[in-house]
Formats: sequence, structure tokens, C-alpha cells
Amino acid sequence: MFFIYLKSWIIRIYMGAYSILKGFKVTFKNIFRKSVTLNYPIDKKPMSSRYRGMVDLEPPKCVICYQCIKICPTAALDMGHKVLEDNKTKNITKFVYNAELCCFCGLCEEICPTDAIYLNKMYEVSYFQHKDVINIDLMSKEKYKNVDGGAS
Amino acid sequence: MQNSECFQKIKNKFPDISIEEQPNGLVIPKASLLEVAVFLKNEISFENCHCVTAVDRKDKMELVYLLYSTPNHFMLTLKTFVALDDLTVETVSGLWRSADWLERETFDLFGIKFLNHPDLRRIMNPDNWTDFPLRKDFKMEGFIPRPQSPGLKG
Amino acid sequence: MSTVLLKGLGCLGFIAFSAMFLIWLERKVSAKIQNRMGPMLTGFHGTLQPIADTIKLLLKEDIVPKGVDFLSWWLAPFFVTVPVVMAFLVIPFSSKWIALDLNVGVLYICSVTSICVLGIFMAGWGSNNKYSLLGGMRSAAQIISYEVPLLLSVLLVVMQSGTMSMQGIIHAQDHGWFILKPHLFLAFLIYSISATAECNRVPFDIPEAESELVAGYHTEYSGMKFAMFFVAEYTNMFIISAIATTLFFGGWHGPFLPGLVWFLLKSYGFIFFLMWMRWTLPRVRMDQMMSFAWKFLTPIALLNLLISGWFMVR
Amino acid sequence: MGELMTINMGPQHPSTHGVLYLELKVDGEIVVDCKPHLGYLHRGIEKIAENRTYTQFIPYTDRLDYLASMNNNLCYCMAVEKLLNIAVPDRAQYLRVIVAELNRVISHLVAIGTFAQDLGAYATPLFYAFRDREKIVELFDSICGNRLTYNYVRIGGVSADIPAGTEQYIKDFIAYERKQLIDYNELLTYNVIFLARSKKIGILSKEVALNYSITGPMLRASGVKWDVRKDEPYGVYNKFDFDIPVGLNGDSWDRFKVKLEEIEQSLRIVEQAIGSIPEGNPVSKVNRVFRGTGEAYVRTENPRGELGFYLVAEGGVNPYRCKIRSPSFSNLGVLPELIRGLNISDAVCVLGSLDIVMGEIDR
Repeated sequence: MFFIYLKSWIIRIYMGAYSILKGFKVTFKNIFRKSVTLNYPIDKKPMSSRYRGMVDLEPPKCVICYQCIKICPTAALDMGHKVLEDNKTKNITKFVYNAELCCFCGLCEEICPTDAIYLNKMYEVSYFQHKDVINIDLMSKEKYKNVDGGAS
Repeated sequence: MQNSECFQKIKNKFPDISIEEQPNGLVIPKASLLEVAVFLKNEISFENCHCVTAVDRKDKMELVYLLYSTPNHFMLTLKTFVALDDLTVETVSGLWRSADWLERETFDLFGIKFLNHPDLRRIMNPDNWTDFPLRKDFKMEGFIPRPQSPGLKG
Repeated sequence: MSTVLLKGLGCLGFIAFSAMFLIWLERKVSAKIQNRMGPMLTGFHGTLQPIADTIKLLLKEDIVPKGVDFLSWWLAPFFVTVPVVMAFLVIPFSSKWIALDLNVGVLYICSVTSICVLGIFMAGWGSNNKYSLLGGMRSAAQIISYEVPLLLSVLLVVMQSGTMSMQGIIHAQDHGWFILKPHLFLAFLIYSISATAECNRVPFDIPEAESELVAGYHTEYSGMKFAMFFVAEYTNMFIISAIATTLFFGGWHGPFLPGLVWFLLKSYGFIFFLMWMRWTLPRVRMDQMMSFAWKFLTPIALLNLLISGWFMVR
Repeated sequence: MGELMTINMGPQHPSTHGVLYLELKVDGEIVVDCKPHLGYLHRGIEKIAENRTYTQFIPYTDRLDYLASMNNNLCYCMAVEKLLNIAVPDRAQYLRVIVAELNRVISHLVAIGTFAQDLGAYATPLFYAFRDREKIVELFDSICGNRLTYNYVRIGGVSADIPAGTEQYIKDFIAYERKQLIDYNELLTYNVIFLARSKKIGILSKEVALNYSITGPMLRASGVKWDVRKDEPYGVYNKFDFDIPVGLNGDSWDRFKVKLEEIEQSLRIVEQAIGSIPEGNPVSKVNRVFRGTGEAYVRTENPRGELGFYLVAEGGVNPYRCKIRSPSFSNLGVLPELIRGLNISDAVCVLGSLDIVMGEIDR
């Protein structure tokens, strides 16, 4: 009886030690694997071709259909236009983008009939002041020039 | 199992209750909710209370119970209407423990009081708040942004 | 007088350097095990990272939480750090490099390092934080119960060598390390398990169990006081492995290289093993750990002591 | 029994998986009573749904169970499709199965990693899990353009077809992940400390599980062989061959093991789907504004259990009511029952094995 008990006891110790050693083997094996992370600020990961970054606009392409503003789930876009004298052609007066509300869903890009509005590849975005984030003028050419991180 | 079959079974058991059969569920009067629930759980093996929720129909509140019976592979939508001036209903959390939190949530969002509930407090919103946000008359200015473009109206 | 001062300064300098190196090593080892890179920016492969950390910790505001038991809260970091520094007195870095070769060296080191528990308990009690209190209680229970198998396994070495002086024990291993003898190998296993528990490392890190007690007894500490706990922890680790080297791996014995290099190599090898263990194993539970100490380790250590003692005197 | 001590575990605590706040009454280290407080992440998504069009609401479903956005998208879109009777192209059905199952894999990987973290295995299993997860996240990035909130499944289809080379990438991933699963088993599953910590801890019996309406891996760990994908197949799940892993005791270890085995089954489904995917155009070209009346309840098998959308429509462009039946909400309800009488360490272990995501509990 005692020896059966002793035997099961020894087997338990052996199995426990064996399982722990197996774990050691796995971690030791991984020491020699190539690191999967990047040395971030020096090496940067290229974004995929469909990556959805900040909203961007090419004003000449826009046909002022207001589709993007209607589809935006968070009301992050705002637009204004005026009708010219001939009562046919329209002109954008403002196109303001609120990056704080934006959820980067890409619905505006999808619905745009002329590909005027699109999401660029910027992913390191930071501003010094709150008023700059909520009020980005997409009409201006300098819109993402001063952003920390820079446009790609 | 079908809706109609379930309807027949309840009808046979409780002949004097006015049960209405809709295409996707059964509507029973509020007063007999608990006894029907006991019957459903114990005799037609609806052992799973999947979901409890409410819909604000403006003139009344519609309570929806989604009950599931694993052996029959059937989900029953049980509805009952609560009048706006008497927003109380008997709890089913004694039958299905899962209804406990779901009823608390319904109370939190719609203000329907569940009688004899073991712990009826608000579950998500702060305790000292008095509004019930999912009611249709809830004033939500400032809560949910909407597009403000002046051009949209024109 | 001046030599004593020099020795003391040397020890302190070594402690600071060693703690910094160990922190860097830990970060690098964990990064390698987890397929990461670890610190890379400050200096070559992040070698200056510990210095940057130290500067940050020195400049940090010393936050005193509301309602602390001020005296014990204030003194706790010193009670943790000072015994660890005192233990350096008898560590034999080479045949000549030892501050003081006490004839009760082993006894001294064991008694001094067990003062640490007092500091940890004071930190836990003084912080006015429930997590700290639980951590302090756990720590007291743990360190006191693991002291027993640790001392029993050290006792076997003392019996084998016939002396308590650290240099004497190393000289007893002139013709072969103690770890090569079977009964001392068992003693080494018991020693390393209890030593891991002594310095609160995984799998016995329950006093500071991060996922349960946030940070255990040093939850409320910040700035330099936290740094003292941190340094004490890593220095404790070095002492544990220095003792293991002295008692089981033949101390500074070794061919070709000078004794100091051999001693440090062996110590850091043992530390690497401790780190490797930390990043591999999960944590045990409080009651499991206590029953492991009292129902498993202590009887085995006692049996080992009795049986090999009988063989020695026969 | 001595004097009871109240411990406020959370909302800031390393192992409450988000902003859950547990009010624990402890006697020494034994938990006597537990009271969960929710709502720190309450955003009123159900109210938002009443003020958004059907298409506009899809990005919001990403934010429910943020570790399994694809599955949430899928469930919501299926509910709208059922409500409005919209047909889905065949290729889109297959793509939905592929992305949903891959998302289940990475969601379970996170669950396994965080559970090991809760048991005190410092970060290593978590990092291994994230290393493997990264491969799929990158794949999703190339498919739909984002790494966490995918917004991929659309009403009546998907937003874009998969780019060229994806099939091969997925096949490589399946082969790679099968090798990694052996590593997880060696590192965690049969480790003696891991077993001692999680076996017989937080036992959830079959009856209690059904009464609490527990779903997903937790229910299967308790020994109930129930999976919506198998028992009430939606989409094209009836075309694939897979098993339902079941646990024996319903303890924390079983919940962990069931998840590990489900990864293998999901890989099997993906393998079959990628082999038999039909040609065609999966992108939905239907009108962006939908109108309809009626009500629909659809539930799908999410990584954490059965996610259900109860939609009521009254003819407007917005849903009249949108109730989200989230699996974690029901699964968390059983927590006080499970951890009563256990250690604080075990309470953390049980909480980790429930695998909750606060985003869908608070909504």
C-alpha cells in the first residue's frame, strides 16, 4: 500500500517536473527566433493600400452632392457651397473635417461618386491644440503640413 | 416546433386568457405573464431566457421576452403590453436567473418597474439620474451629434 | 579605516551597477523570450536605459498618500534595502576580494537577509492600502515559511564542508563542486526553489502578484522610494545567486580566467535561469505555495539532511 | 468569521479586462460576496442606432466587442437582411465565413493570452498570442483597411473583394498556427502550475449555465453540446464540416481548453471555405437608404457566445428599436455565483476565464 502511494507520488513529481521543463523548452526555443516587432521610430511599417487614415479631399473633383455628409455616421464632416450667377454651376465655399468625431469608417470614400474625398495613409497624427483637431480645413493645400508625423 | 403549436398548448392550458398570435410571436396580457412563464419553463422546456427587452410604442410599452427551448430548437417571442400610467410588471428573474440583469437593464433604459425583483437598481447609468434614455420622448440634444451643414437643407 | 570605507564604497558601487545591469538584462531577456526587441534607443541596444530610468525616478515627486502610518511607511524602503547591502559583507568575489571573511558567514547572511520581511510588512501596513496590506501579509507568511527549507539545505552544505565561513566552503570544493554530489544536488534544488520564493520571484511572486494585488506591498510607493524597493529586489536576486555560486558551484574556482570573472559568470548564469523561469511559469496560489513549503519541501529537506548526515558520520 | 473587508477591485485594476468594477467583500482572502458595477463604458449605442440609418450603424457595431468586430458586423448585417429581405451573393457568404472564423481565432488568442496573464504567467503567452494575432490583423488591414474596427461586412454583401494572394496567405497562416498551437499546449495547457491554478476552480454546472443563459465557449465547457453554427446554421455554415469541442467539468481549465480547441476547428472551417470559394462579385451595390417594416431577431455565434440583434422597423430610414443581446453581459451575470467562497487569486482566474469585453457589456 505504502509503495503504491510512493510510486504514484513519484510519478506525479516526475510529470510535474516534465511539464515545467517542456515550458522551459518552448521559451528557450523562442529566444533564437527573429524578433517580430520593429524598432519603431526608426523603422516604420508600410501601410496597406486600403489603409484608412485621415480624411482628405481633392476640391476640383468634388461635385457637391452632399452624399458624404449624409452618410457620415458621426457628423464629422461639414460643407458649404454657393450657386454661381448662371444658376447652374456650384462652388464649394468650405469643407471642414472634425477629426475628433471621425471614426475612420471609410463610408464617405465609398459613397463618393467622383473619388474626390478619400482617406489617406497618415497614421501618426497629433496636434498641439484642440481647435486644430476639430476644425481641419480640407480646402487648404497646407492642411496636413504642420501635423506631427507628416503626410506620407 | 412552430409558433402555432406553442400557441395551442398555452391556449389549452389557460383557456380564459386572451392570447393573440402574431406572425413572429405571441402577445399575452400583462396580468398572466408569470403563470404563462412558469408553464412555458416547466412543461414546454423553455429553459433559456435569451433576452428581455422593451420597445417604446409611444402610447404603450411593449415588453419582449425571447425564450429558447434547446430540445425543440425553437425561439419564442413572447410579448406583453404595459400601459404608460402603470409601468409595472411581475419579474421572471425567479424563474430564469438570466432575466435578473436583463430586467435591470430594461428598468434602467425604459423605467419599467419589475415587481419582486431581488435587486432593482440602475445597471449602466448613474443611480441619481432620473431620465430613461431609450424612451422616445427623451430629450437628447447634445447627446448624439447630427450633421449640421446648412447646405443639407437646401 | 580607509580600507573599510573603500570596501564599503566598492560594495555600494557594485550594487548600483549590478542592479542597473540586471534591470537591463531582465528587459532584454524578456524581450528575447517574447520575440520583441526590448529597449533599443538609449545607447547601444538600450544599454543606457537603466540610467535614464534612474534619472526619471530621482526627479519624480515623492507622493505621500493620505492616511499613511508615516513612520513605518517612511522607514520601510530602508528596512528592505539596508539588509541587502549588509549581506555584501561576506560575499567572496575571489580568493582575496571579500570584505570580511566571518567565521559565521553563512549564518550571518541568512539572518541578515531575513530582516527584509520586516520592511515589506511595514510597507504593506503603512501604505493604508488594502492591496498593500494583503501583499504584506502574504509576504510575511511566504518568507518565513520558506526560510525553513532554505536553511535546512544550506545546513547540509555546512555539514559537508565543516565550516561556516564562505571562503572555507569554497576551499572545501577544491576537488569538485558540491552540486555534483547527489545529496547536495537535491539540496541545491530545494535551495533554488526556496530562494526563488525568498526574493519574491515567479512562480512565487504572490506578494506583488500584479494581476491580483496591483503591485502588492509597493503599490503606493513612487519615485526614489520605489527605486529602493526595485534595487533591493534585484540586489537580493544577486545575493541569492552569489550564495548559490558559493555553496554549490565552487565559488571563484575555475580554469584560465581570474576568480572574480568566474564568480560573476556563475552568478549571472544562475540569475539568467531565474529570469528564464520568471518569463515561463505561471504563479502559484497562496495556499498551494504554503502547503508546498510545509508538506513537501521541508520534509524532503529534513529527510535529505538526516540520511546524508547518517552517511557522513558512519 | 472575522470582520469583513471591502475591496474595490476596479475600475482601474490590471485584471478586470476593461473598466469593470467589482465590489468584493472578503474575509481574509476569501471572497464572501461580490457585486459587479457596470456602466463605465456606456455609450448608449442602442439609442444611437435609433438615430442612424441602417448603413451608418455598421461602424458602431465594431465598437461593441472590439476584439471580434467582423462577427458583430456580420450579425448586424444579417439582422438587417432578414428584416428587409435582402439577398447576399454566394461569394460574399463565403468571405463572411472566412473573416468571421479568422476573427474568432484571433479573439480566442487574446482570450488565452489574457487568461494566462491573469494566472501570473508574465506576458509571455500574451505576447505569443499577439504575435500570431498580428498576422491576421495585417491580413484584415489589407482586406478592409483597418486593424481593429474593420467595418467590412455590408448589408447585402461585403465592402470589397479580397486582394490577390490572400488565399495563399491564409493557407500559410493555417499551417503556421497549427504548429503554434502545440507550443501553447506545452507552455500552458498541461503545465502543472497552470493545472493546479485552474482545475476545479469556478465550476459552472450545466443547469446553472442554462438558467443564466450562458452561451458560447463557456456553455460548451460546462458540457452542453450547443453551437448556433451547427444547430441552427446561418449563412453557409452547413456546408462545412467541423466539431464542437465540449468540456467535462465546466471549470476554468475547461473554458480555456475549449477555446484552444475551437481555434483548431475554426482553422478547419477556413481551410474548407478557402478551398471551395466560388467566383463572383461579393460587393454590395444596393441602395444606401433602406426602408422596411417588421421585426427581426438574428443571433450568431460570436467568439464569446451568442450575439443577437433584435431590430424593429416602422418604415423609416432608421431602425425603430435596436436591442443588442450581448454574450458577455449574460456571461458576466453568473460571476458572483462562481467566485463566492474562493480566494482573491481564484476570483481573478475565474474572471479571466469568463473572457468578457466591457465594450459589449456596457454598450
